[in-house]
Amino acid sequence: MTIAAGIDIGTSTIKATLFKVENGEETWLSRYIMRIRQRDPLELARVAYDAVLADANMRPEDVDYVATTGEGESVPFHTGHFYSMTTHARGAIYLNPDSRAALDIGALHGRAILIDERGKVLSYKMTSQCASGSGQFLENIARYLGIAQEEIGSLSCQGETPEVVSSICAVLAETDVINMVSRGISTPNILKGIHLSMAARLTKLLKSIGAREGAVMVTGGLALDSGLIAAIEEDLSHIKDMKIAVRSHDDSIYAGAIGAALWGAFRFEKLAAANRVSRAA
Amino acid sequence: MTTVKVATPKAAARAPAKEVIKDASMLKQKEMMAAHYDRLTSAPETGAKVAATFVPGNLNELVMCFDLLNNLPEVNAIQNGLRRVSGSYVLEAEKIGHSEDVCTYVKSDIGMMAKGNIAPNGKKFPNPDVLLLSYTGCFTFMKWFELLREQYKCETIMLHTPYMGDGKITKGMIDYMVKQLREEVIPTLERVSGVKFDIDRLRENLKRSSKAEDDLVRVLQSAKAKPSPIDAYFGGIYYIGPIFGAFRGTQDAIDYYRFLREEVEDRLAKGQGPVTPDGDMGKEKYRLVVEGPPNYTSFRQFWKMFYDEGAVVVASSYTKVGGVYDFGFRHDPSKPLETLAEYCLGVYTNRSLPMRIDMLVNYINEYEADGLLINSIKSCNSFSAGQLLMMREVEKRTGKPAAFVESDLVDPRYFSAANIKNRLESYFQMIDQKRSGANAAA
Amino acid sequence: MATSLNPQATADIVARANALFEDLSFGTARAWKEAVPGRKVVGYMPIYVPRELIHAADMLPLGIVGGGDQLEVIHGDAYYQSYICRIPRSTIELGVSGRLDFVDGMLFPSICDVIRNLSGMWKLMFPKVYSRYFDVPQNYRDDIGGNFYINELAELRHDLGELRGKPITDDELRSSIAVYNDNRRLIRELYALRAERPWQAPAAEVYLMVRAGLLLPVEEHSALLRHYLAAARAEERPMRDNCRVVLTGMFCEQPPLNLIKSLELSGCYVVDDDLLLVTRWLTGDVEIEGDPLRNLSSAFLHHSESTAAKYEPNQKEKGQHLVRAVKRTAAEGVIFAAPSFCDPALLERPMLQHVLKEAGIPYIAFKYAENSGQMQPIREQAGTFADSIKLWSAA
Amino acid sequence: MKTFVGIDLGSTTTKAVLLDEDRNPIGHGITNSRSNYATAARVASQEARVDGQFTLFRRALGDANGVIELDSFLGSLERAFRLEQFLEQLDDLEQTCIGQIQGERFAKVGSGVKSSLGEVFQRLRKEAPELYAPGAKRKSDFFRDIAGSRYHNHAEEVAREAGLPYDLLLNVYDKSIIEVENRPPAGELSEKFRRALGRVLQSEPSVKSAAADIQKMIEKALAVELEETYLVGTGYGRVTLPFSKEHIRSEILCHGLGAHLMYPKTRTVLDIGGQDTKGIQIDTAGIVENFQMNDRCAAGCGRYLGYIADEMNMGLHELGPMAMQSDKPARINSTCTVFAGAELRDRLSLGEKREDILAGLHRAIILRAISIISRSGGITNEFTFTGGVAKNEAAVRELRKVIKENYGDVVININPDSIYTGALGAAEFARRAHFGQADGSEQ
Ligand SMILES: Nc1ncnc2c1ncn2[C@@H]1O[C@H](COP(=O)(O)OP(=O)(O)O)[C@@H](O)[C@H]1O
Ligand SMILES: Nc1ncnc2c1ncn2[C@@H]1O[C@H](COP(=O)(O)OP(=O)(O)O)[C@@H](O)[C@H]1O
Ligand code: SF4
Ligand code: SF4
Ligand code: SF4
Repeated sequence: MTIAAGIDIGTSTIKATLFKVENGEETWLSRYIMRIRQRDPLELARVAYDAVLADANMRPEDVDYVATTGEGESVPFHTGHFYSMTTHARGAIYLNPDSRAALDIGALHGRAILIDERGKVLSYKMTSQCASGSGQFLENIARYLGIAQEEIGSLSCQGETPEVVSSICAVLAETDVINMVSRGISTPNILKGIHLSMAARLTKLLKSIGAREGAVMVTGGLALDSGLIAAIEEDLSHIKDMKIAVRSHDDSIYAGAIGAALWGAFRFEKLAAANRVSRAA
Repeated sequence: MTTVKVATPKAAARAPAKEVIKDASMLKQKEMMAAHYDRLTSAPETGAKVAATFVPGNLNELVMCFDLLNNLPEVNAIQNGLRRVSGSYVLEAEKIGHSEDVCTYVKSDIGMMAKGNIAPNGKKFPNPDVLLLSYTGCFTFMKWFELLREQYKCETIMLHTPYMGDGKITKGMIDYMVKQLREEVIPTLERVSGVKFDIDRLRENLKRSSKAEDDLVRVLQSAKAKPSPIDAYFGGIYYIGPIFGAFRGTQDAIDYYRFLREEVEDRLAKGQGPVTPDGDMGKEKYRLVVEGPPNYTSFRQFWKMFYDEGAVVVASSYTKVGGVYDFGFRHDPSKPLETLAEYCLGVYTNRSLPMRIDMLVNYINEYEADGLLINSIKSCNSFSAGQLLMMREVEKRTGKPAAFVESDLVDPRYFSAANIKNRLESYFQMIDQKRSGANAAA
Repeated sequence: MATSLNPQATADIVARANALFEDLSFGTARAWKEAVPGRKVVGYMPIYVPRELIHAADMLPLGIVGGGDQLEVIHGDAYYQSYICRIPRSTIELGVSGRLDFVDGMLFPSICDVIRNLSGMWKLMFPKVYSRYFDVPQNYRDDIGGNFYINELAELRHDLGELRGKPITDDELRSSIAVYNDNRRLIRELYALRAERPWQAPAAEVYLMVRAGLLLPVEEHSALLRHYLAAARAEERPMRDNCRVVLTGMFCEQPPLNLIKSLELSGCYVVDDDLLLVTRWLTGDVEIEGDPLRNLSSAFLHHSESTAAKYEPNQKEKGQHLVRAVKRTAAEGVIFAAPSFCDPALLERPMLQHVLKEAGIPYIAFKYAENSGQMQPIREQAGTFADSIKLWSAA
Repeated sequence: MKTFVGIDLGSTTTKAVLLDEDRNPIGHGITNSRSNYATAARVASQEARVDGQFTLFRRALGDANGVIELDSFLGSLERAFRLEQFLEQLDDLEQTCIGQIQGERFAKVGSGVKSSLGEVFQRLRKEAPELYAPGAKRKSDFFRDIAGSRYHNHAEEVAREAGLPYDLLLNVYDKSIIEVENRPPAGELSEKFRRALGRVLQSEPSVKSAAADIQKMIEKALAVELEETYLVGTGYGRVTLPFSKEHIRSEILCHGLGAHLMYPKTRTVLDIGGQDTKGIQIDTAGIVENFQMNDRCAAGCGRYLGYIADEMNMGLHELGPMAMQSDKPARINSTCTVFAGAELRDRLSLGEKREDILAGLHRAIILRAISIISRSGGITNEFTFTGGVAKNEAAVRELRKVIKENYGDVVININPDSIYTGALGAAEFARRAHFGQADGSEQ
């Protein structure tokens, strides 16, 4: 039996999971999520770790491997670090074994990851250095429009004549949106327009990694945004040679942390087999 | 585009606003273009062979010697821009792995291929039998044809044009090019086409070129008049179509340019201004020189921002990308290969930056322009890298104000109408204010 | 050389190279020039210029590859739109801020439209400095491209002779070729050492050592390389569980040193790259006997590196140089790192990727700028690449 | 009396200036640009009138100077007036919030929300006078920001006490504020002045004795009608304004002219606004000779500071002072507005000091601005810095440094009213238009 923890430090939220792996069977013991507002993420990592332990009634010495991911390279108590795309790929497979691609959409970046059935990263592509069309941007717009995060999705789905956001720049797009409000464009149509333009970018990523068929698992915080998911589906439906089913999961936001824990367990077992065991601190 | 109603210049004044106004020369040109696309797309049936090649460094006279049809990917990209399909092509190319940062002409072409290679007439383009990589003034062309070669796996011929870095054409350059023509280009074209090279045929073609070139120059220089009977940028782009494309060296081109010249001279005699898509332009208020290519995806919207304000472009550098003729160069049948080399070397973007500045300064002075406008194109390093210095230098030397706007040739994402309009308006108001300031002082 | 018996610690040698690298005012070159009245310095930009000619005229060839991430660009941005790469603007900054005021000539090789146009800008902005666009042929036949190239070389030779006040003789040229042959051999040795044992010669160190060659007189640089080679071989360093990669696309604008370091930190040993190509452009020795210009031309035409700035006449050969580099260095993958807005590197990339795919070599790609501050995305991509090679490799 | 109004519809703020016939600015008004430009324009010009009223009061009370401490009296009057305004808007906000929670989304949480809201607003009202106490520092001048930040604080507490999700209360606010902002300001100004006057007279014994006189003079001033003789609009939002072409001038011209009016010797103007940066060269008559603007990327504009302030949970007014505490600015390379937040966090986690990072960010903005000026032709004496960012002392410090290093000794003008430069230029164009110089030139 192996107990492994995964801690995913994102740009806006921190996520932690605890897993038990026994004879290839994976059991999710506990989870924790928290927004990083003002506090030092490394401090929060500790908080999150303690929380998952407490929740599963465990002590630090029970844990075999603490794996970090995201921006967690410098967490002092980790056993090993895996990079986000490695962990999101694994998380996507855990959440849906049929996934052949993961689309991780977080606060600042979007990444498309092509994977095989074992969760191996075959290729990937990230959005560029410019922050346009990120989750952060959507969040700002939502606040401006006075809608709660959970409402974005359902509102967007009501949009029938979406208004195209032409600006590539997130800052200028914000002004575009303000202009739309003044032109009396309805909130659903604005949101849908934003979602469609984000979706176009994301499907471009998917296409460029060579995702052509099978399921794509959306991971990261924006997986919960049903409007975005619908927009991605819509955009994909216009592309002839891409037969992709878009999937999301209530636990998608944990994908990185799940992947980290599972890779941690995998690595631990591999090392144990090679007799190079080193326990988590 | 085929559905728009068309009116002759006379009917223009009466035409309702929505109709696109075209003068007779434009109609003639449209026919020529349509015929050319039909020739191309019916190549599989007619058995004609096709050479793809570029506008700057276009060797149409030579290509015709081998009975090859000339297909120019840049012209196709322009058509796709005007027909507003280039955006989706560019996106397609990006989806298959091209960077967002690179020239969108290339991506529009690659995307068009990926989406079935459909010509403006709705039929499929034939695959080229040979890629004639005769290019000048831009490195991207080389990559462009390497990419096409990868796709079509066809014969590719390189004709390298050295850059006029020191502002002069040396004998070494001409020798190098003539030798490439003689020993690489011509033998390969013979092999691909199965037609033997006949230098007299080339001479004939060249002779026809120079005739049309004479008339083109007359047309472009008519803009020295006040008011100018033409717009030498937005209108100019139509005027250069045949000669920069597949018609230089043909009788068609001679006919077209004679016809065009007469039309323009008629307007000139009557003291008329240019014809715009909305009919005759109102009073000429500003005369501009423009540097840089236009935006094709919002071409009319862009143009409207000018003619609505009474701004006419009297000279532009873009109308020199396929050959600079207004300083005396003509294709010379008496030295056929040398003249082709000289033509390639002298193309606008193959001229050093100081030469380009000299040209613009000269235009501002000779055409009595109010200033310089630079439309900086995101795609095109060849044009754009250095334009900000050009702007300074031109201002310094002419004392005339310059303005700078940014867009792209065929990528609609880079055309921000509000932004450009804002700058243009400010620019025109600034010219006004300066004038009235000058009047007040006087 | 006797000193090789007593190798300095690598750290000292690297510190010297690093100091050269960080000196944005080119103090060493200035000092070289001041040491003897009449000495002249000729700057050049990437990718390749025949430094032998400059050396033969008793001048110091000074490699100028932008300003890196430590230069504050104040004026440079005024000359370039945001969609043009960084290197020309930081180069202009170096010029406008007087950091290059001791340079007597500038060469702008044929690499792309940006540097090509920069040559004209330089003529306008610094009219007192000799500056030349150094064109190279895209035709590789001796009797066509070769003749053109010899012509270009002869013109440059003539101009440099004028600048010196005395023509360059054939013998001067021959001895310069010999000196550079020696330097090229040492650099090949350095690359071979790193390919064999990358932990002994970390990429950032190798970069600094080669970079020093752009700033120092060649003889001094060769001595430095000898020291480093001896020291690096002697020092025992821990080997990490990293994968081995070839870096490509960095032939012009240089990445920040931090980026190179980040790659190794996130699990990738760099075993080959195309940084600072001028030092390795010619892949073998240049013939010394005979007409030196013809020899330089022949080396250029037949024994030079492939890059995006060069036309590949043979479709089958396209990209094979990269496959060969991977094989030669036993690399496990390729990282395409290109400067943002670099048309040559970015347009070339898909073609190279197709070739790698065909050859079954994994790769990743990202963009950078010489002043990129955020290494996080880069670490992440390189790290994921390393993760996947490590987790799924045979072990 | 005749007044000439200039309105500068910026991307973040809308400014109005009122000029009298003799070209004296008698009133300035500012509001944040919101989704409804027409409202923003109306609010700003109303604010300018309010300010104009104070100028009239000052003129009217001029004689009473000596009897009362004029400046301090007018200060009290203004604060009292602002407080009145604030309370009025607070009421509106509360009503709107209550309206919001009738919706189904909140139904399940039940009456808890309503009573919590009541509690929040009670606390807000209670502390309101403190916000307008003499010498009090406010985070911003706008209702959205002031009420917002206080609301957040109270809501967090109240939510904790009531066991409600904080996000819920936040959302109610977000939903309501946009409506409140977009409601044209409620009517009668004179009444508000009278109420404010009442407050002052009651609370400040020193002026009691002169109360009757003061009241009379104020009434007289209130009786003067500020007639809107001619109006010119400019700025980012001008195309969406219901003004006809004669009433619109490009913001470049307005900034040039405005700077010229403030400092007649100005030759170079830098304007850093919310999402654009302009470098303008003008001649001795204030006529624009050349200009450059940032390209389509908004990196390095004022909005950048806004993002940073949000990111650090600070007010815009507080950024500058904090950055001033640094003497070793960090070198920031990404000026992308959105990424700056990420870089900020990156660096904080690497242990760099907040002050240094902030100072670095300010420097980054200035460097970008300098390159734009440099595009427009460099800096010629005298130099005037305008736009909202000119209010930021850290930005100003970096600007001075960079100019000194690169252009030597140059007179640098920064007006406390710099944010109104564009509106001032527009008002002058309005004045000239009225007096028959249609092209805006001076005689
Ligand atoms: N229910 C939701 N609907 C829409 N967006 C959401 C939802 N929940 C979280 N998000 C968004 O997800 C993002 C955080 O996602 P995450 O993958 O954790 O990012 P990171 O790892 O970069 O912190 C935030 O931008 C947030 O706005
Ligand atoms: N008091 C202040 N302190 C610091 N910065 C300020 C202040 N007021 C405004 N700003 C800055 O000025 C910017 C708005 O400037 P403004 O000239 O009004 O722009 P615009 O005309 O585009 O609306 C804001 O984004 C903010 O960064
Ligand atoms: S365009 Fe906008 S989002 Fe992109 S880099 Fe510039 S400021 Fe950032
Ligand atoms: S870079 Fe410019 S000249 Fe070259 S292909 Fe593109 S648009 Fe044409
Ligand atoms: S980085 Fe690329 S685009 Fe820029 S100058 Fe170098 S080769 Fe040209």
